[in-house]
Amino acid sequence: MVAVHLWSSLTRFTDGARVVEVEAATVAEALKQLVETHPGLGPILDGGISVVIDGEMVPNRHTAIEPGAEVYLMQRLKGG
Amino acid sequence: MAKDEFREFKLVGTRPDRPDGLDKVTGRARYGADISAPGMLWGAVVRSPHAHARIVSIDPSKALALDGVKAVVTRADFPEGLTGEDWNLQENTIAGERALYDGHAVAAVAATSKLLAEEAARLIAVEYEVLPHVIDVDDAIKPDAPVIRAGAADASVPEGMPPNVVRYMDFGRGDVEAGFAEADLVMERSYKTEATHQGYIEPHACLGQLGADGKGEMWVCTQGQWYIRKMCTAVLGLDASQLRVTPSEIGGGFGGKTTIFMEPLSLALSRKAGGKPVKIVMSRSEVLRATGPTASASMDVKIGLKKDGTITAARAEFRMQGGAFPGAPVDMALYCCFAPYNLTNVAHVGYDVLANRPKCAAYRAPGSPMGAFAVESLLDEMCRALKIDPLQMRLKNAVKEGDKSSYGPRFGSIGLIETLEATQAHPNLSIKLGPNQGRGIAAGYWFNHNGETSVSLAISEDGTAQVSVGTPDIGGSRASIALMTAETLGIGYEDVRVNVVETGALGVNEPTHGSRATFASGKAAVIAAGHAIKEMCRRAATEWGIEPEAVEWVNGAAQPAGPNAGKHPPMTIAEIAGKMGQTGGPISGHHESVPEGVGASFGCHVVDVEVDPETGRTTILRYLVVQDAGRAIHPAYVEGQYQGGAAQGIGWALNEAYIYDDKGRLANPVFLDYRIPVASDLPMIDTVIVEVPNPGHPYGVRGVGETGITPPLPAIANAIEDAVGVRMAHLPMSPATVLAALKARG
Amino acid sequence: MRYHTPSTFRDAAQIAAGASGVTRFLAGGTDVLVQLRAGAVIPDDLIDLKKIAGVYDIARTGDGGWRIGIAVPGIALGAHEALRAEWPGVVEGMELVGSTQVQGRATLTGNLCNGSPAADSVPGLVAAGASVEVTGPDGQRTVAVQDIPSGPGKTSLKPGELISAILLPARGDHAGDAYLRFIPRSEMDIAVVGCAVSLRLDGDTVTEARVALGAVAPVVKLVPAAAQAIVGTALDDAALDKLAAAASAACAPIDDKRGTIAFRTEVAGVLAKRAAKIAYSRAKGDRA
Amino acid sequence: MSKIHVTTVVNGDAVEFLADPRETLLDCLRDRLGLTGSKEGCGTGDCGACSVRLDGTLVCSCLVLGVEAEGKQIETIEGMADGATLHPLQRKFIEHAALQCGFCTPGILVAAKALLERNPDPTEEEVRFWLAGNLCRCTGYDKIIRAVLDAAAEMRQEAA
Repeated sequence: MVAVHLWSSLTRFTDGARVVEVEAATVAEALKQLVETHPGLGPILDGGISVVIDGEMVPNRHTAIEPGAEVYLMQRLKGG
Repeated sequence: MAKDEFREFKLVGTRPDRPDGLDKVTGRARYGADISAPGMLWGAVVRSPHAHARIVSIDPSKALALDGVKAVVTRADFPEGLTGEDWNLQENTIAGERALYDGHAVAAVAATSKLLAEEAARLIAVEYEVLPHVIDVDDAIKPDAPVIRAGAADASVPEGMPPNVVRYMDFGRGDVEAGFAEADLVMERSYKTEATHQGYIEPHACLGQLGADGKGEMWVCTQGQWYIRKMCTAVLGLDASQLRVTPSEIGGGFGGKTTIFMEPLSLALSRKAGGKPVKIVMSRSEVLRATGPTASASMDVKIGLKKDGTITAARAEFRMQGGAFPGAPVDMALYCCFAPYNLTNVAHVGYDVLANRPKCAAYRAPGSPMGAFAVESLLDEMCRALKIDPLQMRLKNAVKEGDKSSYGPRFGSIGLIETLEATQAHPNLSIKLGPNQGRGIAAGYWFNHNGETSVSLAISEDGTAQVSVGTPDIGGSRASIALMTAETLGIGYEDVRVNVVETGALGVNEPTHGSRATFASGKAAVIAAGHAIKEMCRRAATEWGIEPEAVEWVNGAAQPAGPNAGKHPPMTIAEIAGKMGQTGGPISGHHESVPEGVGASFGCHVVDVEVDPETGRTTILRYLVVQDAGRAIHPAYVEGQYQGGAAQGIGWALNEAYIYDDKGRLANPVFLDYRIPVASDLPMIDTVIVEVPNPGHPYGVRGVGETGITPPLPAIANAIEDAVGVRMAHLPMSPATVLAALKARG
Repeated sequence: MRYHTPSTFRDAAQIAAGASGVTRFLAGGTDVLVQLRAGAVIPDDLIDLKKIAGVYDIARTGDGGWRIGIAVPGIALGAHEALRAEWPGVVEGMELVGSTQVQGRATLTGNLCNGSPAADSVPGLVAAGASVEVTGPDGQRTVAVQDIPSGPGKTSLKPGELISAILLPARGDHAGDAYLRFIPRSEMDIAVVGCAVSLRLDGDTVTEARVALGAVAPVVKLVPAAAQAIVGTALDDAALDKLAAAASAACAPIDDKRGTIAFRTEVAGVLAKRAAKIAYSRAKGDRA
Repeated sequence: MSKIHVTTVVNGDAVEFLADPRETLLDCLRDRLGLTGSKEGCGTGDCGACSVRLDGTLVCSCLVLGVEAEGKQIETIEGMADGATLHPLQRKFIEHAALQCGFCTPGILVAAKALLERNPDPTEEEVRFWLAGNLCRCTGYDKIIRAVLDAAAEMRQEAA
């Protein structure tokens, strides 16, 4: 299981849960499962987000997630 | 490649002349407006004089009647049906039903000369029905504010929020109320910052050409040629690969040249004028009225502090307007504002609000300076109240590797503590201050960014190398990429030429933004050089009849790796390259990725000011920037980033602001009244480069471009309080506002 | 746009008098070209005065004063040692107009005719009691500098009239002047407030004074009450406070992008004090 | 609108061009003569990127009409180096990394050269005030000022 940390305002779509457990081996699988279990997250995830695994920004959706990894969803980051 | 291979450097860390220096001191370098084409037309843009107005009609007949006027375009010349950010870009390029801000493009015209195009633009008659407007973020967020765009809110906005709120976010951890209860002092303050402009000296300029067959070319000053391609083709409904975009030299960007403004207009005009190239060069007033200012912000911060300096809890609520479109960097502001501190209880709330202003663009560490202004100001005020040394307080709470960031994920290798310690050790901190003088300190943070990156390297016949990168060189990145490439290949710095290439020459690259050029293109160039080295080792191995694994690359030559590989004299890169036609063909390397391993950069600034108590004027006496660079590849250009960021922050703190009149028109769209710092406003800017190498980069690079703009805003506010005892909570801290605060205190 | 290069002021006046559209005279051009490039004012007739003989001259007049040509740029004014020695306040006012580059072109006459209440060179001229020679189709007249501006961007010159020289009176002994302005930056801004003081001493006592304020009213303002506050005094603290109060009381400014009413009113007094002290010390013989 | 024939000397070379009287000298240099080294950053005389010398006087070429160039001598950034030999200021700007984007650089070099001809030994403050009309947004001016002071020192040594 992988714990995905959401920002609080997304808890509207997850019945109040700030951390959602998913069974996923890759980032893409994790995101897919999130939307399957909580369809309200779909538009947010489609709008563009950043995924951070164990402190590292992971742009590649095929990146593997090790069991027990800490996964954060954040607003999309770039710079000036 | 093991990191430790590069502990001893021949080139990295030296300060050679930049490769484009000669062109840039002789006037030869070609910027956006410096190119012309045979048969070229000039374009000019008609802009709304109203902050908010329905466009009733556009009559171009008088303009078209002039000899030499070749085309006029309006929104009707653009495809319908776009959605999301594509629609936003199209709407910002040229207004549809309504003009949404003063300066919003409404029509454009192409003619045979610049003067004629300007005259024709004046003759295009636009009838407007003026609508109510709103400028200030605190007004725009009111429930009864004029509605900029119904239905613009995204899924993040809960039901029942005011109509101009288009994005909402809240996040955090712990229990802030419990944290406040533990504190010896809890303070809550409100802060405001006004919109500022990146203020690059080169106005936007492009030369676009588009045929009826949908094939086009563009020469343009931009931070990212692929972004120009993607955005222009989206707005015009073209296939991306059919547009070839060549970046000119770029006269500054700071984030403001990562998007499109009049570029699609030049293409649309060209297509309508039978494919003749059309050049559009913005005036300064167009730049200020219609291109990327940053957001303005209204912020509430509450912090709990113990007498021993421990932060027990922190809460931030930020409201930002980023113009008439979603995208104010309120998320980034929240992520960065508490980032230097190791917090257990923290909460963030953010609102992205629409107003009748130009669409904000990225500006150096977007959002971070505003958030830092609020948080670092409040912390300073609280340290003052509890008589705690502000630097010690920061050291006590500073984040280190493995700590959970205020916004969630854990930090990798970071150098905040090293940065604060270097600050503490600096002689500027022990200089005694006189009357009406004060010292201010503040920390700042920026994540840094990676982004899509594609680099190609080729070994020439004589053993020199060329590197093609997709990230325009704004501040010396050619030099740093050449240094890293030459270091890797074991050849001279002068033996490498770094070319910034057009979209046809490489895979997709994100712009030079997010402090990523030296990190991302540099990392890709080093990896590409590694591929070329591997190939050269293979060629030598074949020549020698040994296994490729038995060859190593040392000092620019292949040599047998140990005695078992046989006795062969080293084969230099020039020898291998000279024979490449007979040994298998061209030798090159390339790399494409979104490189992982971005290293964040913390900084700490210390400023000494003097305030004239009779006029409220603040003079910067001394300025110190301390920042973690990971490793400085070309230290002079790292210092340049630090100094330039500080100067922009000083301008933002003291005098820069978008000023609107009561009709919502920008009152100061010229450099005379949009007051960026001039040479006589500033002292020398002292720098300390802290080097905590980033393990995610072969030479340890962290991006350094952005962090430096963040601390000056609060550092100067803190210094002003230290000097004359007034706390400025609204930027800019212009003489009039400081004098008013002094008078109010009595 | 028609471009004219008359060789006499009389010819220039006649071209202007005969023109039916928008007419502009070109001396330094630092305002005219900005307006032209911005499309704010595109003249039908542009009359370049720089081909007229004598327009670059700075000459001593018969009465011991100075006659300054209308095309003398700031940089030439500043380089004229004798003029600077006598009227340092007038010269420093002009030198504050724009950058080094602008100083290469901008002129006293242009700064005056642009009609800005914030014109940096005008308070110094007004405090100095300077006048201008006006040439029109029907001849010449002399007008006090303070009577030229009639409102923001407006002058009292009649159609066809133009300034053909700036005239400074003889300085006389034991006298000094100074101009100070307040701007947010250290350079390159338009004055938020400006103040010029010209005075004469008998021993330590001020016997004559003129105080002029810029950017606090629709036109540059001569403030007799401020002058009265220091005449007969040795510029002691009480006199300086009265001067500041009189200067502030004379202000009728506006709130705009460059400053507030409160700030302009307050700082007018501060600058009046500071400028008076400099003028006083110059009258005592200091050359700073 | 009828154009006016202008004969002038730019960087020592006699040139002629036709100018609309509304065109600035900057427009004429760039668009008529192909001398694009002088830049337009503002068009209002506030940024100095278009700095040139007009009969030796430092001016903003955006505040001069092209027709005013008749019979004058103009010096631009393109004439600053002596053939392949850079002016000391040009060398020092490269050496001190006194440019980042380089857009303001031509104007600053032309202005700094005018300063050093007038005042071979300027103080830091004098350099800062002389260059106050040359905006740079990238560098914070630090390295620019150092480069000018260093070039001045070198030129004084050469002259001695």
